[in-house]
Amino acid sequence: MRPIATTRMAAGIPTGRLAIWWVVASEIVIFGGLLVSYIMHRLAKPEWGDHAANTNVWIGGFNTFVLLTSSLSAVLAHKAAVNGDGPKAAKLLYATCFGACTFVVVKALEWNMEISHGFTISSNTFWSFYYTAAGLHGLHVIAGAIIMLIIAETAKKNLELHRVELIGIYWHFVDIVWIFLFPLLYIAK
Amino acid sequence: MSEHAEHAEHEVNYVKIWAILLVLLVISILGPFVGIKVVTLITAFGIAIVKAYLVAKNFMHLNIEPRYAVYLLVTMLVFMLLLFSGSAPDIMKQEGRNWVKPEIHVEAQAPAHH
Amino acid sequence: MAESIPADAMHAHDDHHHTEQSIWSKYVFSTDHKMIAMQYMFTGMAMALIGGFMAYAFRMQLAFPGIDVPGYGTVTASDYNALVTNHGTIMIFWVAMPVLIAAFGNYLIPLMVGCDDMVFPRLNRLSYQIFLLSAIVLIASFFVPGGGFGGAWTAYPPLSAKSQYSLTALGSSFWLVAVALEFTAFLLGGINFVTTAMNARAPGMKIFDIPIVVWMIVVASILFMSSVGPLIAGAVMLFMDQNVGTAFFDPDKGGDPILWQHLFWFFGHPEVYVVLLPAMGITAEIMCVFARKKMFAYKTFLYTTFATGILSFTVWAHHQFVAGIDPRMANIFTVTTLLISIPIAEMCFIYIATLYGGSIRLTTPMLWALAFVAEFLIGGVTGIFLGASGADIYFHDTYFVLAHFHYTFFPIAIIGTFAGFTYWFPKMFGKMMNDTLGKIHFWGTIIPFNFIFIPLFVLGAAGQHRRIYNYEHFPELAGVEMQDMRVLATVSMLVMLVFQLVFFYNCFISWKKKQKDAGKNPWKANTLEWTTDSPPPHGNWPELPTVYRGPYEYSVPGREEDYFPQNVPD
Amino acid sequence: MIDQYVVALSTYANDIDNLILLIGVLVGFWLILCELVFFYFIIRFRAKDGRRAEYITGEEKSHKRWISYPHMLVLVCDVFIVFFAIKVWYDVKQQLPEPYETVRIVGQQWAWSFVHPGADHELGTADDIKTVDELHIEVGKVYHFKLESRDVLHSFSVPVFRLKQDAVPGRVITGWFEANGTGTHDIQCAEICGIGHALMPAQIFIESPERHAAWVAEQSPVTLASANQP
Repeated sequence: MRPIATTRMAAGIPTGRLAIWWVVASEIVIFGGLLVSYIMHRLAKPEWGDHAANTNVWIGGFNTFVLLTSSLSAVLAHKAAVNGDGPKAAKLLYATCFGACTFVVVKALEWNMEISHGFTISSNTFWSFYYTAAGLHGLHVIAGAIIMLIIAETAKKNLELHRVELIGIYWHFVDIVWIFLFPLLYIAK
Repeated sequence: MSEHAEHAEHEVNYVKIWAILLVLLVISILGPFVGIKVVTLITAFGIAIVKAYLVAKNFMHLNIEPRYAVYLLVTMLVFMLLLFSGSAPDIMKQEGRNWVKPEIHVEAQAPAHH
Repeated sequence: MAESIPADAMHAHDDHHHTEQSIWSKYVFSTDHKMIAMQYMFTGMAMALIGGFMAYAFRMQLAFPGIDVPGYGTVTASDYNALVTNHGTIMIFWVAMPVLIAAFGNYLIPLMVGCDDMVFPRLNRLSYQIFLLSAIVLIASFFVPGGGFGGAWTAYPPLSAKSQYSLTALGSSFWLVAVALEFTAFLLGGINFVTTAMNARAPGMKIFDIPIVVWMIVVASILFMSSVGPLIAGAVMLFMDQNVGTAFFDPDKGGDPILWQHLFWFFGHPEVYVVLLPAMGITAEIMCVFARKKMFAYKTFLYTTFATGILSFTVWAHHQFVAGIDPRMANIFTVTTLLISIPIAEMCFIYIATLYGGSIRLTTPMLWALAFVAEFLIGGVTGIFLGASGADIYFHDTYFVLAHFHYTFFPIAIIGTFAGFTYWFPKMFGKMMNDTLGKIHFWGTIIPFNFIFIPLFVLGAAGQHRRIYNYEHFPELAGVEMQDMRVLATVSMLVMLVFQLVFFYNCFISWKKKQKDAGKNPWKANTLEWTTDSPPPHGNWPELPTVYRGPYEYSVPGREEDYFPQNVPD
Repeated sequence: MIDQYVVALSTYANDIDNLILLIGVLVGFWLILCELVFFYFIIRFRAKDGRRAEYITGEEKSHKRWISYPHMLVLVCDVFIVFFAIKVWYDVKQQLPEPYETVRIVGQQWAWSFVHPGADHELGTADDIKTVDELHIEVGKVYHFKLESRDVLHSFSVPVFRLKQDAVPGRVITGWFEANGTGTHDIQCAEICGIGHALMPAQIFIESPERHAAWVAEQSPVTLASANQP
């Protein structure tokens, strides 16, 4: 039995979505703290541009493309869910998960390449930030993909369709974080 | 449900937004090839902000959410700006009033080649 | 087949069919907000006993250097550092936060806004389980090779980052992981509190009909969620520094130790208000009930709360005046710090104004609430010395700081908790507490409390620094009259600890039916939690209430009774 | 107020003491006023049979005055405190008077080492005098110090000077002091720095010009000391 509390909507936003906004808000400050630390170091140290030159823009760009596309499938899944088409929403969520997996695999290959070139997490503070920020973001990608699979399972049966939108909002947030990580880590040289 | 009706009214063409995002992505990758620093900064960060705005507005549907959701997220960004402006005078500078960070020579482990 | 189903699955099963609950699903894996509140409450109290025991051990060492402390043994220098570090960490993160925010928040928010549970019951249970895990990790940190972390609760690197400096390689990491887990638990809890209070209010409960304590817990949760991020990021960075070989805070390799201080105090200062606000809410609630008064200027009180919350994000570097930050920044932070005294002063004025014209009954909860105001005032005004940059040069890291924040945190975490606990005890357990024993416990706590910390103000003014386990090496501090002060503080603390036994005895006998049944509304209060049975059943009300007015309509003219419950139609 | 416990031996010690006294008077006034009114209300408005509490919302302007005027007064007090706090802070931490000599102070686990400039008043020359846990200075002269740390955070605290400054690894922080009385006093570490934090005492020897010159001569390497003789 679901508590009556969950059905109320005094603030004008359904409870699940309201909570997701708070999740996003607290995630903003987590990534914010890390990125503010990075930006302060980056602005102080022009030589980090040379370190950043060793990152591969094309791989980063490809990953941005993957995430943007998976965002599109997430929002299309939401649209399908709004129209009450659970199986279609589930299929689009699987597509989003596929995007997440591609992202992670490409990331792993990229790191593997960089580490084999001698750029490890303890090389210097730029690389520390590089691996920490991308790693923290990568954990969010993996967590989002797992939750998405669970939601897709229920959505397939046309149950709990509102959750499709919730994971979508979270996913778009992860996307936005990457949109900023990409220029910060790859382009600014 | 009224919520669904609302979405229908604000129906946006998601594929079109996605296409715009991809064009912006290409511009931000190509920006550094111009070789001018200002252009790079604009194509990198200006476009990142535009992209984030497009995603937040159209994919996260912040445009049809009650205003306070936007205010909430913007407040968090303002707090981060506060954190930056409060700590930048210490972290970002090599010297300040009555203190200095002596030069430290940190070498990256020499990369083999690239 | 049935016996192989884990307790968790059983519980989900029970939820659907309302069958008799097993002891596991009722007490351990419950999703009922009241049970989770009790779990937080008793875990917090257990941690308070551990934290109190630590205080006992290191205060004995300070008063009688080198003795064999009964029940502990000799306190070595590394023991001493680990004890003060973990005393601070436990009392803030594992006592004040779980009890004031999580326990009272979980218990009161659904009852006070008139709904049957939190909006995310299973998230709530997960939050407690992570919290419990964090407590276990913290306690485990004492038993790993090298012993507990001893770098102060602020964990400034490089001491906390490098094991060759701290000599507690595992202890530091365990401590950090415990703190990070605790933050995760409270992020989950905070989302739940805020969402519940925003969305699940009873029909008719408008935004200014919400009881102050609910407002305060919500604002505190919001402050927590919006300030803790940088510290979580910092904790990740520090953990990598400890274990992976990065150098975020290591100046030898291009990092900066001051960065951690900024990340820490950007959270650390709002954290003070995170625990202060719920205690202020509890106090306001109790004072209105026992003065039979409407809250003076309810809206102004709320606006000052918001002002405090926002200002609290602009003051953090006053903890770092002499820590090597740029001296020009100190001027800005002095101004913002002193500005924050204005909303806090206004809140205290509102408390005092609320008493005016009242009909005050000095029951045990009311005594605690009044003591909160009286003692917190002292803690508040002594903060001005430390916020004024010029004076802080001398007072920084002395016992004056320590006495100052104990005069704020003790009223918050101990007095506020006892006030809330004694006030809502009839609701939680359905029995009245013994008032005489309650008053003995009250005076036995308050009087020694002042005798612990007033001597420490004097020691601080005399320049005694914190976290030094033995003063014999500092001739100017090892004088006889200084030592007398330390002995006085220690003896007072022993007296206070002994009087806590009265409290546990009182709880025990009151709970064991020796006291009379409380009934639904023993204090004749207005708020919604008093309109249901004591203790409230699962689901809180047979039929959820509707709200018609604000929470503090006491002594309304032209009404026979002097209270006017929120759910009674006009 | 403070010099009752710790003597004031630097030129700015009295400024800091006076600032503390000023704050003490202002906040003491508010504390006592609030507590008096508070306890008066508790006694005056105790519950009595037949008397009902008044119904005051506090929302009318005439009522709100009772809290808004006091908080304006608090603001005025704050302005005073801010003004004098920043003034003292500026003198002690922000501006640096011309130095007579500069000393180097290095904190490490768990000792302070001091580098005195020696007879030529210049740091970094061959006649520098290095000491551990002993700082020798001359009374009535402006000293700069360059504060460093080798490992973790330390804090250079001289209670008789009312001076405190953290030593941060990776930074050199400059400060100043000028003693105005002789004596031997404690230097403490005020920032937790590991197991030996309590075992990090040093002493400051504030000496008259003659004694200080004698100390410098005694400590200086023999050749240099004789070279400096006219």
